Amino acid sequence: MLDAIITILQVLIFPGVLFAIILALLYEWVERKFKARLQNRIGPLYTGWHGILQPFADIIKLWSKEDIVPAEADKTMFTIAPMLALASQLISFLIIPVVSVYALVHFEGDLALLAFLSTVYLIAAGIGGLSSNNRFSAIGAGRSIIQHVGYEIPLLFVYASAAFIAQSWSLSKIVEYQVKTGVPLIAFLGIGFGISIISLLAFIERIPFDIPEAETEIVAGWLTEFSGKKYAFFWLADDVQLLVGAGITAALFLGGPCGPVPGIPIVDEILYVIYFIIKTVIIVLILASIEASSARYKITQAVSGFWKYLTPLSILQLLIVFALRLYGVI
Amino acid sequence: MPRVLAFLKDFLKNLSKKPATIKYPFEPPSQLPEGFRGKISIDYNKCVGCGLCARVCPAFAIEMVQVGFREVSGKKIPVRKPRVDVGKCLFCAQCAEVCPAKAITLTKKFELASEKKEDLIVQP
Amino acid sequence: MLEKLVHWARIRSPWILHFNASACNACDIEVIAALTPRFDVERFGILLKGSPRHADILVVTGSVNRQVKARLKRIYEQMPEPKFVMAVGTCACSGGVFQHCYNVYEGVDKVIPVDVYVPGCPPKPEAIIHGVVKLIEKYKRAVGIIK
Amino acid sequence: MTIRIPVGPQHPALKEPERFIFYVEGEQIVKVIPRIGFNHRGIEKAMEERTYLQDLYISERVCGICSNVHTACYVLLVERLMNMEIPERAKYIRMIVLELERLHSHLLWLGVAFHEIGFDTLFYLVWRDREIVMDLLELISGNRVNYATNTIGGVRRDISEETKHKILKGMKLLLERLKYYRRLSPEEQTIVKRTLGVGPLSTQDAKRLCAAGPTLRASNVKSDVRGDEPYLLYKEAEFQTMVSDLCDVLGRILVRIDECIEAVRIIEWCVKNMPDGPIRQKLPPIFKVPENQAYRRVEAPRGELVYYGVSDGSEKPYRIKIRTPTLANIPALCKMLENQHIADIPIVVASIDPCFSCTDRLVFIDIEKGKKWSCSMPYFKHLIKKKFGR
Repeated sequence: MLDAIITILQVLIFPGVLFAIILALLYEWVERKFKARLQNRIGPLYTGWHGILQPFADIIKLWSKEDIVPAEADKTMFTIAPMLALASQLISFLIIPVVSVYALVHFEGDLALLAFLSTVYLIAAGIGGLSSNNRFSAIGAGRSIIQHVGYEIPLLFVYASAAFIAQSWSLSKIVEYQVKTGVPLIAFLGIGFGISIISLLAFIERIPFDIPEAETEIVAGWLTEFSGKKYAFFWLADDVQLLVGAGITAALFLGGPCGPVPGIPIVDEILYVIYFIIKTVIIVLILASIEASSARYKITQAVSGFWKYLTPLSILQLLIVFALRLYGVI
Repeated sequence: MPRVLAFLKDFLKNLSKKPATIKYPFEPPSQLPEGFRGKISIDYNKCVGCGLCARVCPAFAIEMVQVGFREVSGKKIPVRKPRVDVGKCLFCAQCAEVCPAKAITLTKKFELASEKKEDLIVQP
Repeated sequence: MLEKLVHWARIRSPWILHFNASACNACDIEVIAALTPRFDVERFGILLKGSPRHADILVVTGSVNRQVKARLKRIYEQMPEPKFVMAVGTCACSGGVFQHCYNVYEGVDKVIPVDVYVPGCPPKPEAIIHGVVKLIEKYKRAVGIIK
Repeated sequence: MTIRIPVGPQHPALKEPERFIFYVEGEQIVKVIPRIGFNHRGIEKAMEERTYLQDLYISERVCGICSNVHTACYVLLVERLMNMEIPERAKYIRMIVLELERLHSHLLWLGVAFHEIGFDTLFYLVWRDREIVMDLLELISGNRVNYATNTIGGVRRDISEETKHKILKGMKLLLERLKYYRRLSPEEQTIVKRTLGVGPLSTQDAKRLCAAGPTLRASNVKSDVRGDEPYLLYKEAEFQTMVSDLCDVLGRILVRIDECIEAVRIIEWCVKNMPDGPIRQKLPPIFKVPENQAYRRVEAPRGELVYYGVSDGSEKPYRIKIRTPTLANIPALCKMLENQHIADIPIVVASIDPCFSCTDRLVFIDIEKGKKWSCSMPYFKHLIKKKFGR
């Protein structure tokens, strides 16, 4: 009984849903502030300490706004899509190790579930875009799915190489492997890390791959018709997506939440969370600096780039891993 | 040969630089040069009521309104003074230029936002 | 308590939508200039949004002409409540130099209700920021945070 | 399957209320129908109803970005109608403000162009550098956008020694930044991907469709009113007409940056060679202009700007006709958009530096029926004949 309550609390509060939402909103602030500084601006400043509460204000405001469902939209789908998007990302977060080597939910093959959940997010975007019955939304939804077809294959190859090294399709096991050997996988998966950063940019739809919601081209893409709570859901889902993406990358290549710890139970866990935050923030900063210093690709260029360069590179990565295994390096 | 992320180096330099932002309204605005054309101000003591400003105003912002009477050799002549609607004003300073009594000047006041249009009228 | 939180959030995160109702571009570039590093309205949490569905404040510039009137109304109706309208520039306040032109409605308030007028031809970006501050003050008064 | 996509009147790519209807197949554009007129305010009619001095301020608000070039053309027109000469110093001051305005307009455009392809950081940085020019213009004229420096018979404000010094200092700083953008823009990979070969307009097409300004020059045609028919002191100020043989959006970006660099040189020349003397010929606020007709053309930041005026001896003009460069560029724009992608729409439309508030003056559109017609030359001649009997 007590175990069940503790598990529910873990899922709902720490390190589960609430923690994920708060951390995701803080990361949005980090990203916005960092980008503003690259652009020689200040960024959010007056909401809380250096504007740290800005994303919270945005979300609460959107929450309290009128919720419009366009007359011509498919009401059921239009309502389901935002929830589906947020839910898929929050579930993904439970699979990522944060407080210890093992995540809250871990089983053999959870990496595949992560990949599937990212597709669910895309499906939510597609449903949202197509059901709102707006031309820009439809184009945005179409682009979002096309782009997903482009980056998913190389990303899965990179996941496969990591899984091959650790001999397990479980994210927690991969982290455990890195702890055991003491070498983060980035040592072997240099190319994979680059591919994963680029695919991550496409996954979270940021410049240069913010094609599905390109503001100057198609207003806000599949988000155009959403307002109020539904937009807040998507906004939040977008932030959690950034956290999840950074978390997966940190777990795969940088050893997740692991680092030197003294071995005292509670102190260990606090240190793990701090290591997790440091590693993911570094990834967020890398993403933000790429985002700030490039222009947006066209959908054709993006997809052909993924197929022409990233897919062969990811296969090369896989081959390198095979070779390393063959010669007994890993 | 195209370069990837060619601008990044320069952008990263901005991190150590002070932001170009001026924290208005908590700091004074960047610069307000001499001769800035802001809200109109009329010295009604100097004004002779000739109405030239109302005639040249391209936006019909200046209207001559009657404020009283003046006696000239036993006859009552109405005295007119300009009334300016800043909500229509273009801040071109043409009125200040033609004013023979130099009664009209353009101040440096630029924070003119108001909730009601009536607040924007300069009455004699 | 919850209400207070909502008011706090609304004050801290006013997203704007810019609509050019047949303006001469001068006010528009000043509105855009307010986003740029020198003025950086993101300090206040202001973001420029493309879709009327996401915005809180409609910033209208220009003298509304007959062609654009129906569009302006429609965009206003597309915005979710609570919404506010800022008329930026002399033309948006009263028609400015285009008063008595046959095609012009002489002011945004002839078409949709306006909360704050920002005169100026064009207003400095600082003046536009001041307009937003005024609008926030108005909102605070309306909900009883300040008298 | 052909989908119809309306862009505008409210769309984040076009800040102005204009409507383009694109017919697309997949991501490719097959047909473009521009629908102008959302910005029509009846300026030419309003000019007929006001005095020459009041018209000065209307012409300034034809377009808010190239406001000064409109007044410059207007005052040149009225001065020609009146056969008037202006003092030397006034010419220099007019040229300084004109070129500063060209700088501000081009930098603004450059920022917008980067924004359209999603490069927001450069948009912010270019607009930060543009504030140098804005500060100088505010210093000279007292307003950031509508300068109101030109007046019939000269200029309204003088440039002091201190201001001169500040201009030179600002120009030096700006030149450095401009050279930096000139060097890196054609090198950055994503910019090249989005602009090279996009929105092509061949030299023949540019000539055939009567493109104007930087759009024409980017198609490798050396045409510039400042060089072809010099006004003010452009004959003395040695400057080069910048062209590019790329015939695409990248070419238009490079031509505009080059022109900015050239504008900096012209400003420096003007500031250094400015003679002393009076700045204006005094005129009464309301004056009559003898019966006459004249036309003037100047090089606006967007291309050739033409003013044609008829005076009938009264204090109000009988007719003022304005032809702006954006109108001339719209046929070329439709050509450029053919067979492009949806993603290219914003940057290609932006590449002609559209200024629809200039454009929309005399197109009649029946709102209910959707019918369009414009005021043609025969109708115009008919009007003149009716008035003067010739």
